[in-house]
Amino acid sequence: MNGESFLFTVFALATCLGAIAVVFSQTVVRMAFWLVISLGSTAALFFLANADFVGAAQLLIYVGGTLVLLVFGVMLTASGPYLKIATSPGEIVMGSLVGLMFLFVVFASLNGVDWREPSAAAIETGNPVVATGNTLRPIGLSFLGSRPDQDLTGDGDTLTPGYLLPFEIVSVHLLVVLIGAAYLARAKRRAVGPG
Amino acid sequence: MVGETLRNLLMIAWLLPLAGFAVEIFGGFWGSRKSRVAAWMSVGCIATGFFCSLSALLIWGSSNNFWKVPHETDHHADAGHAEPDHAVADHPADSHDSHDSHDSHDSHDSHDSHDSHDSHDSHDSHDSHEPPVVLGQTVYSGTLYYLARFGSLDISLDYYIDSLTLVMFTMVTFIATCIHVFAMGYMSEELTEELVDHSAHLSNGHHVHRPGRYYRFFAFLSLFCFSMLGLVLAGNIFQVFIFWELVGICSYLLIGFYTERKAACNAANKAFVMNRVGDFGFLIGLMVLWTFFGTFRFGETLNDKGEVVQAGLFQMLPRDETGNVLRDAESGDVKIGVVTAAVEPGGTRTIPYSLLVVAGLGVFAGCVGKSAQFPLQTWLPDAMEGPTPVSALVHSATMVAAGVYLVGRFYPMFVQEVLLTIAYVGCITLFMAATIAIVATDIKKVLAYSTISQLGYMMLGLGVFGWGAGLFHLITHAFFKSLMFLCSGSVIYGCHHEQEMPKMGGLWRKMPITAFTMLVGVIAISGLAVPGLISLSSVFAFSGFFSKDAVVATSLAFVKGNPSHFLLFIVPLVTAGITAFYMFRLWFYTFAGKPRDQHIYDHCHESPWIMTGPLLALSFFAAFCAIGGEEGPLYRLITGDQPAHVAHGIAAPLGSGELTLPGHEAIHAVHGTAGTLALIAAASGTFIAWLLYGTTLVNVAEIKRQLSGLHGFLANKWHFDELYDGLFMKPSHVVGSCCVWIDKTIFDGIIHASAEVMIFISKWDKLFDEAVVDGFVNLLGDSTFAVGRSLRVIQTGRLRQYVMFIVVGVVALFAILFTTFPG
Amino acid sequence: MTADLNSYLFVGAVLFVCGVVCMATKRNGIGVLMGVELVLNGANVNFVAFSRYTDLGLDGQIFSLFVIVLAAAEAAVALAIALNFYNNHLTIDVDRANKLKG
Amino acid sequence: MMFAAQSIAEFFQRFGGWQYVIAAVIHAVLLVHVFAVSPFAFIWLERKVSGRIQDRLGPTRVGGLFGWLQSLADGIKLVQKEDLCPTAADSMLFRSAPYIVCVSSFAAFMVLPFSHGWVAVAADCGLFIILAILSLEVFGIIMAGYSSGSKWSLFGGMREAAQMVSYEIPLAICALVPVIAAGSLNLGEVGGMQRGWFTNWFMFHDPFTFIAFFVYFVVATASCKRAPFDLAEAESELVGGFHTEYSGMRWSFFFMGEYASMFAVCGIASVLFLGGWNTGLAPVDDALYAARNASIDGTAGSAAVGYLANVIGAAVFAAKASFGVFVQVWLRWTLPRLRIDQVMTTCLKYLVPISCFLFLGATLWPIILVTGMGRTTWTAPIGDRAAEGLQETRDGSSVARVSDAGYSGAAQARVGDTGNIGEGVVQ
Repeated sequence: MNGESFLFTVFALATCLGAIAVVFSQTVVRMAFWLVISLGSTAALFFLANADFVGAAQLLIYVGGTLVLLVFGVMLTASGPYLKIATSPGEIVMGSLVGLMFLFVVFASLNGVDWREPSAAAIETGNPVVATGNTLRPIGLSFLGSRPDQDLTGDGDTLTPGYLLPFEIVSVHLLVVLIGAAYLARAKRRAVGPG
Repeated sequence: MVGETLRNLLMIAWLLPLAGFAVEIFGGFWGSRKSRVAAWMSVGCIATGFFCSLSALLIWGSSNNFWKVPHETDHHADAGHAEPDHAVADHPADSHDSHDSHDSHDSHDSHDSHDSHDSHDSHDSHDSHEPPVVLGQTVYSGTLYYLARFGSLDISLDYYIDSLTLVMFTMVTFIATCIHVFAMGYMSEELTEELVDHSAHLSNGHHVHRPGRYYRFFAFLSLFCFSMLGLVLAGNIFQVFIFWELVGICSYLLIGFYTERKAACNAANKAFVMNRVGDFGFLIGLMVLWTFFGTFRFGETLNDKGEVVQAGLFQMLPRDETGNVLRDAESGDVKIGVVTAAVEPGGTRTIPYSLLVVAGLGVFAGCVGKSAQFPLQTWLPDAMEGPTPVSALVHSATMVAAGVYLVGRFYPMFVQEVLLTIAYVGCITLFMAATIAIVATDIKKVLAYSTISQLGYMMLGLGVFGWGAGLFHLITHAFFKSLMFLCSGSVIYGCHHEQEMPKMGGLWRKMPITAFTMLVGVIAISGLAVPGLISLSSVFAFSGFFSKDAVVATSLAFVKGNPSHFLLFIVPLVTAGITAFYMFRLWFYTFAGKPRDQHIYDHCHESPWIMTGPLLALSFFAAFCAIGGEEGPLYRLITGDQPAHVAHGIAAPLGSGELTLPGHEAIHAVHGTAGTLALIAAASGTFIAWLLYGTTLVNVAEIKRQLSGLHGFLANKWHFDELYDGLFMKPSHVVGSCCVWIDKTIFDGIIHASAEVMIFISKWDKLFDEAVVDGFVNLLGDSTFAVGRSLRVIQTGRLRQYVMFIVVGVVALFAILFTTFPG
Repeated sequence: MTADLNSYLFVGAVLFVCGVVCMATKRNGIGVLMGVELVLNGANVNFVAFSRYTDLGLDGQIFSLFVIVLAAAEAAVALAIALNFYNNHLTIDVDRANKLKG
Repeated sequence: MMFAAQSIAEFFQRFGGWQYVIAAVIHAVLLVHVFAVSPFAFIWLERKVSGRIQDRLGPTRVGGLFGWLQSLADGIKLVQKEDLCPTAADSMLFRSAPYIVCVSSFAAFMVLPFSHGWVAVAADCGLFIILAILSLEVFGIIMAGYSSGSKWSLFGGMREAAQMVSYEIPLAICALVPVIAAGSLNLGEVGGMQRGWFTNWFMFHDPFTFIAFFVYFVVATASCKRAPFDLAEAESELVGGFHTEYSGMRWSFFFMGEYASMFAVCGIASVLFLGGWNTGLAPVDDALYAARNASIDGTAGSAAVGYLANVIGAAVFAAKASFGVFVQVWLRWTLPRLRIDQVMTTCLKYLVPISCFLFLGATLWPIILVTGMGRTTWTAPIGDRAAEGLQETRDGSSVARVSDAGYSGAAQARVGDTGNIGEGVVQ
């Protein structure tokens, strides 16, 4: 039980409990709160897993961006204070039962597989970048189309192309989403019928 | 190289009108119906063509030492004959580079030249009157363009250039030029946006109003010139047929130029149909020829090295020394001469003599149709519905003469039976037409019948073995007949489209030029002459005299040979008189005497220069083209390349007896008497005409009343239209009504019955459809609907339930997986 | 509980299942969106874990980055749709969106 | 050198045994002190400055001169107050919201370098992390606004949400402008690069960074919801905005968070634009630099000298940051408050385009310079400084990895790039 495992335990528990709390809390804003807890500690888990950049992105985009957006949406669509759209207990029970079965299935399949642990050599030569958490520049370079971590592996120069094209595609996709969302959400003069 | 030069010149003259036609017809009327551009263009084309063909003629003559006048002394004569022999000698030389061949040197070259030699010795010794025959018949033939090849038959555009071709080219292009210029004036009323056609009526009785068609008229004229020249230039009989039909369609278009007039339409159709009748025979002839000769070419087919690949038609028909067709002794078939490697290596083939006759008759049938010979003559008078320049060009000078030209061109293939037929047909035609012309009152109709009659003369001349005489008459007649037609056109133009002679009279004061030129033409056609004016030996006369004299002389010689055919001399002699009569009747009626219709007289006027100019030009040639008669240059030009066997007579076997075809000597022997008789006949005819119409001594109406039966018979054109009506129209109507009856009762009955059956079947089919097919389809639909109805329960439309379904599905899947594959 | 691959995967699994259950039980449309976010994060945790504990290398992190970015985009569009839905129905209850019920 | 950690990973990895947790706690305690003390100072500063600006004396009594203990007294008073929770409030969120604000603005200090190597986590993507953490603060405020169950709070929360979500964009972009010049997100490196005369400060690196500094300062002011952008707590319209219902300790947490984040953004500004802990005077900087390098071989004396040098650096850094805070205070008492629509317009219609333009300009600048003068900067070639900064941080790292493949590879690649540009033109 070293420090890493300790911290992992702490954040993993925070993550799972936050997620469960999201499931079982009734008001949307509390859900958002628990979601923040859960996702924030997920970011911490990312930090633990030497994925600084991913963690930071998780914090910035998810917690700082998406969730604020969601809460904003909650406020916009709240027809009353502390909007509760109650779910019938039966549904919750059934949902949780099915969820438990699903969880059991997933756990079973997880245990069933023995994941190919990398050899010590692989740790040393394979992906030292990931071993030490300085993944910022490698990620940036790979988005620019070159993969230093792969190039510097022992086995010859297997130059693997980076992620330039997907990166561009995603950026264009974001632009499209920006426009599309603005179009969808813009105020329309519309006869408001009964729900 | 001479051949190539001639070929190129004639091709220019031939294709220019086509280009002109294309531009004029597709270029339209240049925005305004009032522009004369089309006219100038076609005149330019045809005039250029005239100069080209004229220069071609001169080149030909100089290249064959033609212009040396041969009949002074023996020495000169010998020289004059020796040099053409040179030409013969060096012909293979220039046949190398230009696809040339020369007619008489094909199969029995040595023999032929030798033959011609001693013939000359003979008539040099005899008398210097003998018209010298230009030796070394120089024919330039070859292929311009291959249209298609079917096996050994290749349809190609060939050219066959000899003196006859050149003369025809020059004549046609010259006359066409004159007529184009004339037409520019005559058709000028078409130069308007809206023309009122007083001869065409609408159903409501009004006159037809239409835009002017000046440009279209000249486009058609150009097309006709192209077709006519192509016909003359043609080097194979199939090509002749093609252009034959092209001139046919041109004449159809031009006769029906005033489409709004019913008469014009009918005339056009009539001309077209009757020509088809003749062309049917033509086609049969073509088939026979192709089947047995395997080629359509006139001349030989040479390859690049100048050696004969295939012999032409004219070389294939073998003739013995006497000029008779070589026949197999027992079978009577004709051995076709050399058939070179192209067809059957070394082999010969035979054609039954009867089929040879059939082929000749078939081709002649086409000529009958085209040059309006008996019994197909009735279309030509109706064709006068077309504009007068058309009548002048198409229906007097060129197209109708094409039949005669073809007979002349195809002469080597005709055997004596065919020739006799031709002679009799011509004889009948010339007499009948002349008699009808006596009573005709429409000025153009008179000219039309005289045309038919003169064509009959030509046919007769050809038929009685006067090859040169017939074609001689063709050329001269072309000049003076087109001249007279143009004159009549000028009269009609001046009299504001009045064509009835009884309404005219005394016009010579109003239109002196027309009257004068018309008189020239009349004298020419009547064959009047003044004996011994220049020298005792010769007479001074206009062209008609010489040519008709040649024809009559030939027929006289022929009758001398075979007395049983005496009609062939009597009828043309009498008809010569009749000709003079009705022609002078026409002139007196129109120009002399006192005006019968004051109104017309007052309003008529002389035509403008653009119309009278051509009249003067033509009148000059009509008068003097045949100067010198058979010693004159024209005749020698025509006969320069005459078929080998024509020169001296043939004693041809005919049936049991024998038919004597006169040679030049025989003809020349009777020349004087024939000329005298013809002159007497013409003079008497002229005198009677003057008596009846030039003076008032005799009352014409009285005579007409006395001979009313005859007059009616003639006025009704020997009832030929009624005859054909009864012979062909009525029966075909009967047959048609029978067909209608069969159609209505039997065929329609069958069709209706089958329709009933179909309806009956389809009733049952309907039942089957509704019961079985629809039932099946509905069943399918219903079952699908039921399944959907049962499935729609799952489609709750609730998002969360869907998620739930997914999860449960996954769980169930894994459950199955784990239970089936444990571990 | 040591920090090794399996424990990361377990965390991811829990996130995933919670997200699915959230989607399945929340009637609030935005709650459903949150469920989706949870699911995506479960996937992200797996990616990162694989890139850390196997020789998958950077790819895992890069995939998770793409996932994050695309999730943000998806959230934006989904929220816009939710707002439209609210404009039309004056509520955000997804159970009211059953016009297509069979 | 116990402060310098290569990355969060190493930061955690060094807790292989429990003793490292102690070290972590020490880090945390130090930061908490910075975090807790600076607000007191700034609150006092604000009161004095506002007093001066309003021609008052401001606090004078508590403590001796200038009443410098006034903030402490206020703090004690606030702690003593009753912890109220309105009945209409969602109590759980209501109580936890201030902690979120505090924690997020506290966590921002984790990657903020105070001096050479004096940073809790010298992460490669330090700037990124700090921006991310700062963006968390909004969430607490929204929570507070929503859970108070009062319409004023709700409005305040919504305003805050809208304002923050939109102002984060120009903030990040303006922060990236000097990063482009530096070629690194590691705040320690960026600070180290600006050693030498003050012309090496990225503020003076090129016209775009110069403008970017001011734009950044405006946007930072707004993101700390300071006047004239304090729409979330507009007393005149919404009584107290999101903290209307709060009182006592929780209320003071908000303000600790606010002032701490003010200090944080000004610290970022000073590191990115104003040379960080460098004095801007070449001889002094070189002396300090030599002292630090001397401190690497672990003899006690040199270690002490190096420590001293770092203390001086930290003082310089603090001075710069505090000056930034002073300017923000000054602005607050000088400028009137905007309307919310004006706030949004300012951001979306002006600041975002301007910052995008600056970003583009900064990317194009090296090319312009290279074509113009044959090198990528008009001051000392940045490649060398980058290499030195690299060297520093690597030496500074207590666990110096021998073969740090991706890292050095990337670094060499970066240095090589700048070098290549120069060569390419020189040739």
